[in-house]
Amino acid sequence: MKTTELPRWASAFVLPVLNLLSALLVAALVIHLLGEDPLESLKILVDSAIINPEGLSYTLFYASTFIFTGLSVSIAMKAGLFNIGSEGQMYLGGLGLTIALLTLDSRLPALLLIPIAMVSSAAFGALWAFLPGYLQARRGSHVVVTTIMFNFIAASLMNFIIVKYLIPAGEQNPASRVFSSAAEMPRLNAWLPALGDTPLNISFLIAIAALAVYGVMVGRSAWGYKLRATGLNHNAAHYAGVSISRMIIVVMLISGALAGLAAVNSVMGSTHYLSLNFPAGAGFVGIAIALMGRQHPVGIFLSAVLFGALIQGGFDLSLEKPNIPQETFIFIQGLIILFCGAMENLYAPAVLKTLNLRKG
Amino acid sequence: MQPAVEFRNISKAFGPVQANVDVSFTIAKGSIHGVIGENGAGKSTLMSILYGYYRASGGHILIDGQQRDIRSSHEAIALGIGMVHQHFMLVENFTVLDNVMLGTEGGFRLGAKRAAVEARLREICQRYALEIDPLAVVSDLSVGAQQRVEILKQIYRSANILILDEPTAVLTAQETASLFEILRTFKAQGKTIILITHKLGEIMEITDQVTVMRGGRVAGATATAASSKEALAGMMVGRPIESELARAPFAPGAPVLEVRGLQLDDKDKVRRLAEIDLTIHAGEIVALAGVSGNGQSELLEILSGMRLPSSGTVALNGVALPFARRRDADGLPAQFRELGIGHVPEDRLRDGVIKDFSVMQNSVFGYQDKVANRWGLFDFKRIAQRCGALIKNFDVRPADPDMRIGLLSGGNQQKVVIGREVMAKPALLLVGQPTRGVDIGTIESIHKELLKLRDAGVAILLVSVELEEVRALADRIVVMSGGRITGGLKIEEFDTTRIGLLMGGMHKK
Amino acid sequence: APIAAPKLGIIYDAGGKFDKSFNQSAFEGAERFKKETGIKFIEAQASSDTQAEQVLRGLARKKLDLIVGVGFSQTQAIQKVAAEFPKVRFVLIDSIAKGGNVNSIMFREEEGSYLVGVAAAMASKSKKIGFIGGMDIPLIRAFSCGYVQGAKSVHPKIETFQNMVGTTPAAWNDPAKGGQLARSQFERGVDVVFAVAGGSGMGTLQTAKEKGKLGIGVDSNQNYLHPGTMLTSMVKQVGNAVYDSFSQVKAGTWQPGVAYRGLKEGGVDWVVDKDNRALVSPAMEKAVNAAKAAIISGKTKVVDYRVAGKCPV
Amino acid sequence: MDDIQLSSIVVSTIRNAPVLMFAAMAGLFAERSGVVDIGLEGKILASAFASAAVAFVTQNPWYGVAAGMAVSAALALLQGFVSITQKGNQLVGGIAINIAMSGLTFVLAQFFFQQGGRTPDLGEARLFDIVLPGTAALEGVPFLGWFYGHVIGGHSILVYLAFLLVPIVHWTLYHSRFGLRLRACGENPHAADAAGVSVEATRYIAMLVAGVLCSFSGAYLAIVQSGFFLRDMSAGAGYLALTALVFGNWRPIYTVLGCIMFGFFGAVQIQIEGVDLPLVGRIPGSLIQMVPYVVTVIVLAGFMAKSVAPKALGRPFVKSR
Ligand SMILES: Nc1ncnc2c1ncn2[C@@H]1O[C@H](COP(=O)(O)OP(=O)(O)OP(=O)(O)O)[C@@H](O)[C@H]1O
Ligand SMILES: Nc1ncnc2c1ncn2[C@@H]1O[C@H](COP(=O)(O)OP(=O)(O)OP(=O)(O)O)[C@@H](O)[C@H]1O
Ligand SMILES: [Mg+2]
Ligand SMILES: [Mg+2]
Repeated sequence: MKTTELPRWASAFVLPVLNLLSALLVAALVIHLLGEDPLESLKILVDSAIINPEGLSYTLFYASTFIFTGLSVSIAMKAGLFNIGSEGQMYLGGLGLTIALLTLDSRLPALLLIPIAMVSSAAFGALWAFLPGYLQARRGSHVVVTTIMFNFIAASLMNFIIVKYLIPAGEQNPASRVFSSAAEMPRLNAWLPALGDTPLNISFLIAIAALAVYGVMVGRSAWGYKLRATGLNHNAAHYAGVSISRMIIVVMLISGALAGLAAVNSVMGSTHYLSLNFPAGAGFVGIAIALMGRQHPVGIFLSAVLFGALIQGGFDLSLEKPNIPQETFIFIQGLIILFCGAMENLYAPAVLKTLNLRKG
Repeated sequence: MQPAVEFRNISKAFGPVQANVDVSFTIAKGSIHGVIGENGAGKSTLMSILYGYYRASGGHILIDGQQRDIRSSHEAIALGIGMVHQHFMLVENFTVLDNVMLGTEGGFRLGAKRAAVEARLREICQRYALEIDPLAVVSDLSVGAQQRVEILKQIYRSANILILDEPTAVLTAQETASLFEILRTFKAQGKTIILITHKLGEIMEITDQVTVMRGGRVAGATATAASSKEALAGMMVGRPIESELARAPFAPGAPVLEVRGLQLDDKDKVRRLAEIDLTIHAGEIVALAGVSGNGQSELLEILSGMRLPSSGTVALNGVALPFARRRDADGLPAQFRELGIGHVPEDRLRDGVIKDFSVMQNSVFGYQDKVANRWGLFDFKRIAQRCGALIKNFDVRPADPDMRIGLLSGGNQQKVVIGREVMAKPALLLVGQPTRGVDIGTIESIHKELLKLRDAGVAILLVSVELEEVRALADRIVVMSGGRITGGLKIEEFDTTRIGLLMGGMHKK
Repeated sequence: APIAAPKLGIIYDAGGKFDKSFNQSAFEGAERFKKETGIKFIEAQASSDTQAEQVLRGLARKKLDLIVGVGFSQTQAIQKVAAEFPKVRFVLIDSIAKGGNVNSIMFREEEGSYLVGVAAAMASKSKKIGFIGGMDIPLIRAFSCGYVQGAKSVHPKIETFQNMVGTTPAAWNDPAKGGQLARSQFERGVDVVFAVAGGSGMGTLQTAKEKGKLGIGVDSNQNYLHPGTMLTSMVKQVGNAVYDSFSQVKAGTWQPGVAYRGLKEGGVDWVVDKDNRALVSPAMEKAVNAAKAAIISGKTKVVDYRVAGKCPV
Repeated sequence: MDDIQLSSIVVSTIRNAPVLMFAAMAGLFAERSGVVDIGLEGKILASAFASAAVAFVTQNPWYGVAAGMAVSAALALLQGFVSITQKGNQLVGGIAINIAMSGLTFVLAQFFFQQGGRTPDLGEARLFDIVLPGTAALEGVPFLGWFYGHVIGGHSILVYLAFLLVPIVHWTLYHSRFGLRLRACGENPHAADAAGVSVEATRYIAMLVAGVLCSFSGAYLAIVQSGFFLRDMSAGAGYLALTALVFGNWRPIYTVLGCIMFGFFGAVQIQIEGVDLPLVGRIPGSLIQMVPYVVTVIVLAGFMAKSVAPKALGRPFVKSR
């Protein structure tokens, strides 16, 4: 009999690979038009993002942040909430850990300091997500709109706080002071020197753990079941005994906390001070990752690594090929999201036909 | 005479499901042609192919003797085919007028046309006694009125071949009668009508010819006059249907549910329920009869915890239900279920299942916390066992626990819901319209299950607009009208006229 | 010791080397050096703080002799990487980083702004002058504070209007808003506006031209943008700083530490050229040059907003 | 307090609003047909670049407007292909376009003009403000002079287009066949389909209209307000337009009021920056900039709690149960 649906292996691997190739093909065309050799560029990209251990380690460093923002967007999406506010929540998370560190970093050892800072960043992120969640649950205001607004508000608020209160006297850069070394996330190159001198730190391991917890919570627990039911059908979820408004608020708190935790990798793992606009779009990348990874832990991981690789590889490539500015990779990110996320079934009919032909 | 429609070897597959297999039959011009069959027999699919909604994977359709390739509903409409779907195809926030005009606007500017169409609609409504205000917004209309809008649409478009897919599933007896009046007028005008229904009485009453479908194929065809309800039922299900179901003698136990002075005011301070007093005993089925929209749904919602009453008390086994001092009903159904109240909701797709979940996932819907271990994690083995038992005991077809429940036919979805609630062993079961849109074979098995439950000592509150069903199941009948209980009678006193009067709000002093 | 062919690097900040102001000026200084000596340099851009560190480290690892970081956003990164690579020399522009191998170059923006403030006050007929900043940060406040001090030294009662384009880095790239702010200030009577807002300032100066008001450019000499309505530009000789640093390494005279470049050092200045000659009256030129001399001699002290975080006027 | 001038606020508001109005009306068409248009931002940016680049090269603003229109319409059709034909996730498609355009416009601008992702100044190739006849004569007359010269007159032709479009859009939506079909497709595409309306065709046309409308937003930014293209110059206008749409409950007039409200806050903010206000004193600029967003949240939470989106919004039309 002819198959009318693609087997799992085809839809899980063949289609994404074909889509990725299409995106890269369009990207290659653009690179060619810019006057560079696409194949050589790809080689440089892959070399510096994946093959070179230090590059790989940078890739994973960026991915760690993206896993958190991707999880933040994913969990809300599972409940049917489109949280565009991870960017602002991450920004506020940075404020949370900064406040904790500025008051405690000279007094506490790393073992206490780091967990406290993490809790504080999660709490601030959650707090920033609470109001949109509350308004959605109790007042029915669209979380999409309120979180967009909260991003704008966060930007202004953080600017105000940093410029007014956090810049150390006599400094130019609108940023907090550098934290004490106790506040630095332990780096993985301490155990694996091959990783080179990169900021890859235990946040990466925490991110992996978070993915696992997310997978179990959403896929295998009664709570996750209620969460998904809420996302799919409010009426039915209410019938099933889910407290919808509580669910919405709780999910937004978790989502905000995850976004807040994304700040830990950026701030405590790398720069060691709070700077203006440090999330640099990681919250928005989180949306792309959640959508492309279909809110599945493995998918989130793979897309986070892909985006990390693009940032790292693209960066090195633009150093070597001045004709290819870094912005090219923003464009390529968009293409990948378009092909892998929105046109995921572009090749499904063709693949199906091929499979059926082979069967005769 | 040339047949109006001829199906030749129509086949249609959805993935592995063969919805239609080699279907061939003809429909005579100017006749009312019944199509019956179990849930999932392929009736709606066949009609959707005729209406251009689906494309057949094989076979041809002839309209008035001409082979036609109908690729869209637009083309079907051009051929004079009209269809009233199982689920209404109305834009809810449009006026009746705009719904009728949609697709037949007659020009880019609506302005002047609107007035002309409105006048024409008023004229049609008068002629066919349709009682619809063309300027009313559809969402404000009752189900019956929405049905009339669908008919109005077809009259306005002067469809020559009219397909009606289960038009009476949601209608009251009176509404059905007036619909049939219109169908007879159509027939007199020479129009051809295809009527799908699960109610054999209606088939006997109005059709000229019947085609019976089973498993996607034509299982038989006959002139209505030459057949009987029993014979048709046998052809449909492949076995005889018992007309009278066995039940233990009426022996009610202690009162399980006691409702006292229940009132409900909605957001706009309109009183939806007034002074409801109701007692249901163990081992008793109380049927709540009435024209839909008279407060039955609200009462069911309150008793299941989905909605808070404005005042009054409800006790289950002598203990007051915990809705006092709550701001909203969020999460309350879980508590009620915990206390032993099962609930088969009236609208299964809206409330009772998650369409995108599998049958297995839906089999624990509402009971998700019961099948989790103390860490809150699911015990998948136990769930699979439970679901396997449900599929077996309630004959869910296809017996595939991993199938998306949205792909099941309505009857089979209903079996999953009822099975789930029954298997939870409730003390009180609230059942809303358990057999709406369900075929007679399945109706029989659902009725059997409910009676078995009653015999086991469960108190059951049944809300149904089908008097046939009420008669088959109830020990006691309570009639509601305008949010009040207008009267009650024992099953021995069953009397259609009296119930009709009570439904109309006539109190017997 | 002199190095015949030093290996040089320059890292621009988020604005990029074609920003028509700050980074571009640095780029031009480096180009000038290249043209004169034939010595090439490596370029890179750091779009975020995390990246700044990565780029710096990447270049430092190539064993360069000198790396110039353009812009205060590289402060912490330079401090950190400089400690890791003691053999590499670093130059940081616009901010101070600690380290025995770092030379921090600061400009006295308040002094240059003072001069254009004097010019603005004299050019203004309405005695209302405006200032439009990009992002609301101390550096930009330092510009506006110096500008107002200069203006008030001419007319103590002069009215000043100040607006910032925004609070995120997008504020440097919003010419529409820059124009809108200018328009609003003009409607309130302003007739001279000083734009310190990167790309957004383009909108400001453009609007000034349309409305027949005067604009003052910043960082590079922007007089050529709209000859006839550009009163002057307050230049910040970032290019000279880069050129000098490169030359010092080549000559072996490079020194770490903190260098302030004000009027005296030729780090900041105002510009009179063919594009604005007609707008600068002899009296104005005299007054500005007098102010300049007074500041250089120390007779006039211009308060730096950044020292106490506030402006006296 | 006298520093705050109402007249200036009014004029600024009129100038601020069109960017949002064009985009919001574009979004109105897309979303009323059932396609979520979170890709407004990308389309604005792309058309801003195309308009500026072509206007500069040809030195003719109208060629610029046409180019912006073509590019934005092409993107809208791509979005349509993703959402309608491919039945993909509409939010993903839109966000992908936003991200891709943010990168591509920079790369192209850099490639062609070598000015750091900027186009050269348009100079004479800009659209200039229209001065109504008699403006000069009335200039001295109190109020009337201002009103005639600066409120009614003194704007670019695109400003007039923006305001002229409001009744046209309203009429199209509520009094034309296309509008009826459009709304039906956004509410219940199955009903529209059963009535013989092609859901796909209607949605494609809606996207095309959205693309064209949105292009004016970009053209306005580039060749009216700024006089050149600059990377990411849309600065969130697309998202703000979407907010106005929600704010206006997907109705043209309320949506436009939302846009005007945002324009108004922008204008007020310019005015109160650095001014000593009674009671509160001088408010820092960064806090003033929060005001429109905070007000939006309050309004949405308060008396506009229930906004009703088109029912089928975001859902691809699939014939199945
Ligand atoms: N879009 C679809 N995708 C997959 N399967 C479908 C689809 N539509 C119908 N089916 C399957 O095709 C078969 C026939 O369905 P159909 O709706 O035609 O039955 P029916 O006779 O109308 O049933 P009912 O009496 O419940 O209305 C069923 O098994 C159903 O599950
Ligand atoms: N069935 C109809 N017949 C005639 N005119 C109609 C009909 N339906 C709507 N209209 C006209 O359409 C217009 C819009 O209707 P309505 O007031 O419901 O829109 P709205 O949602 O308030 O939108 P907005 O305020 O943005 O215009 C009205 O002018 C109304 O006269
Ligand atoms: Mg059917
Ligand atoms: Mg109205």
